[in-house]
Amino acid sequence: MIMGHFNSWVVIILMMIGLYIVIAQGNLIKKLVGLTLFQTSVFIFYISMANVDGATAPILAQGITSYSNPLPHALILTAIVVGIATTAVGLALVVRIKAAYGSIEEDEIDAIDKQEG
Amino acid sequence: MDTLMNFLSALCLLVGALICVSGAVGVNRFNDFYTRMHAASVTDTLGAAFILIGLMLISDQFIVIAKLMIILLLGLIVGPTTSHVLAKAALKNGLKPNIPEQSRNDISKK
Amino acid sequence: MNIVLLTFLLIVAIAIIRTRDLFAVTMLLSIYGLLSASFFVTLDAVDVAFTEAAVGAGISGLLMLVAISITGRKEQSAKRKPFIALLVVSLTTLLLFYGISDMPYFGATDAPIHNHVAPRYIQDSMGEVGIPNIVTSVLATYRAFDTFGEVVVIFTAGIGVFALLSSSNAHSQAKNIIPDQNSMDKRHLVIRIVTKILFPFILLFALYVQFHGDFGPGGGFQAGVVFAAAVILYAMLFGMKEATKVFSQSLVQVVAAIGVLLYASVGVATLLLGGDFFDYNSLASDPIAGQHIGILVIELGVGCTVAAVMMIIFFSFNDLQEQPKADNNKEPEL
Amino acid sequence: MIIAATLAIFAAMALALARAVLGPSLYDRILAVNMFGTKTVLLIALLGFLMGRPEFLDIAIVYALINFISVIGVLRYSGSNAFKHENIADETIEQSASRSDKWTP
Repeated sequence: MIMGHFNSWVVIILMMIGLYIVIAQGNLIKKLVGLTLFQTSVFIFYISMANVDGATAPILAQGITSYSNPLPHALILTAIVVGIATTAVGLALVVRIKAAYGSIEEDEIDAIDKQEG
Repeated sequence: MDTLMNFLSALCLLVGALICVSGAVGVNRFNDFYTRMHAASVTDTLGAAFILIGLMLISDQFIVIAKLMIILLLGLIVGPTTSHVLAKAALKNGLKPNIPEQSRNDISKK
Repeated sequence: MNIVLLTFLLIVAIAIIRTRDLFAVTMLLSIYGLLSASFFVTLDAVDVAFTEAAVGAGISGLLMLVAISITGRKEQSAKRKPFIALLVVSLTTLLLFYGISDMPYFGATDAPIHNHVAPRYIQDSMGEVGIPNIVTSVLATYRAFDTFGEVVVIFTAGIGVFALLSSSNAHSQAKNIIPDQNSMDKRHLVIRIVTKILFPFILLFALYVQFHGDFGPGGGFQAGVVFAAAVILYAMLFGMKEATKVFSQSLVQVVAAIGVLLYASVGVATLLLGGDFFDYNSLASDPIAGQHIGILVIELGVGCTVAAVMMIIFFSFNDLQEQPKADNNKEPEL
Repeated sequence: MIIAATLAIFAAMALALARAVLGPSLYDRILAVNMFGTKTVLLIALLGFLMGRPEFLDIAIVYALINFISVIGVLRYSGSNAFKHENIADETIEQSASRSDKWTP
């Protein structure tokens, strides 16, 4: 009973840690790290759902009848690579913000914006 | 023959596991970066070699043995190299070794 | 076993919150990637573990490091209204805990997800597609259109990074002032020789992963990342100048576009041959042979695009990182 | 015996993790990551045998390669001047460095 949902609990806690970092911490790179944590927790959730008791990896071989569900694997495989590509876009934006404002702290950027506008 | 192989492999796995754990304990208990690094790098390579050899002894497919061999070779090449570069970079960027008073005097006498 | 790994993951995540040094955060993130990849292995998702190993532990940490070396390492210790954040987070946590309480248990064989399309994939894919790795056949055949979308997203992200970073002001200055001092120079003799020995084997291994994806874990996505990682290693050690002799920016950009076009052209070819979009059966007289050709070509397209985009991203960041070195002393916060 | 080895690897991983979280200097963390990577390679190899399908060792090879690449990358960018050691405030090594600055290698 407890063990049955252990994976989901950990996933939720990881996801909330990511969310907390994104909301509460001002550094933009730290926020991106939080997003990565969030994203990985979703991957873990999908892969946990795909698991079947007593099954093995979904690569056909002789003498094996029970396989894990291959569909989430295919989805998450592409999502990981897309995730790194979008994280790279985020990092590029951070670098440009640093060039424009001289800072990557949210508070300081806000302050500079207020001064100008 | 089979039981001998199993016994040898178990022995290798056990020795490798012991070496790995002792290295990890060393990394936590030594008090200076360079001694910690010596604990980690030496045991990493040796322990990995033992465990991989232990696995090779019980596997029966050629392809598995070949892949384990590749991992072993990679470990033997890469492990010492990274340790070397790590120590060099640490020294170059100004991390001083923590040497007790007495032995430092010994060194400076020589 | 996966409980141990999940506990490790939790410890690392909590440590990430508490650490202020961004460099340490990156190190922890790299450990986090390694851990989640081992977790995927224990849950039988070997293909996913392969990708996460190459991406999560390698490339993503590297990109973060380059970005940090441009923007500065220390995080300001500003405590910003953590109570509101805590409130939001705990509310969401409660809702989510309530939400999962009637999910099927972990590993249950009768969960709804295992009764919909999965049995068909597992039972019929050998007869319909003819390759043992079901993940590859789902990725490349059953959900080919979906994967095409993903490849286009990756390509667009590559263009986005290039557009954001290449036009910056810092980039145009100081182009010819700095010599190639930033690459590890002559003093790192050992590592340069080891890299020279390993480099061809890594490329060979990437090709093996690319073409072995039908039979074991692997495929275009993983191979692309491994290939790009090899080139990035070379660029880091021998400098951008050496690396761009072979993989020049323009060549890499063309290859990225060619990858997407190759993928799309397979779809168009199937249309012209009288099938549906991405219906590989029409590519050859024998449906299985047609499937094989189709999967081979689109995996090649995926591999080209992913490798090229990863290189574009890294080269763009690296260019920027090498430029501001000359006037770096002005920056106060370091 | 494979199970015993796996448990030992888990223990070693936990200790390496402790070093990565505590590790006073930057290089301690790099060391911990490197060690963690080696342990992960071994863990994957052992898990393959434990689950009865040892043909998936490709993943372990990728790990070994990527681990090398990422450590080299870390060192490459830690060599750039944003990461010079003396800028770090939270060092316990620093205190000992002040004692040992007469000694030069």
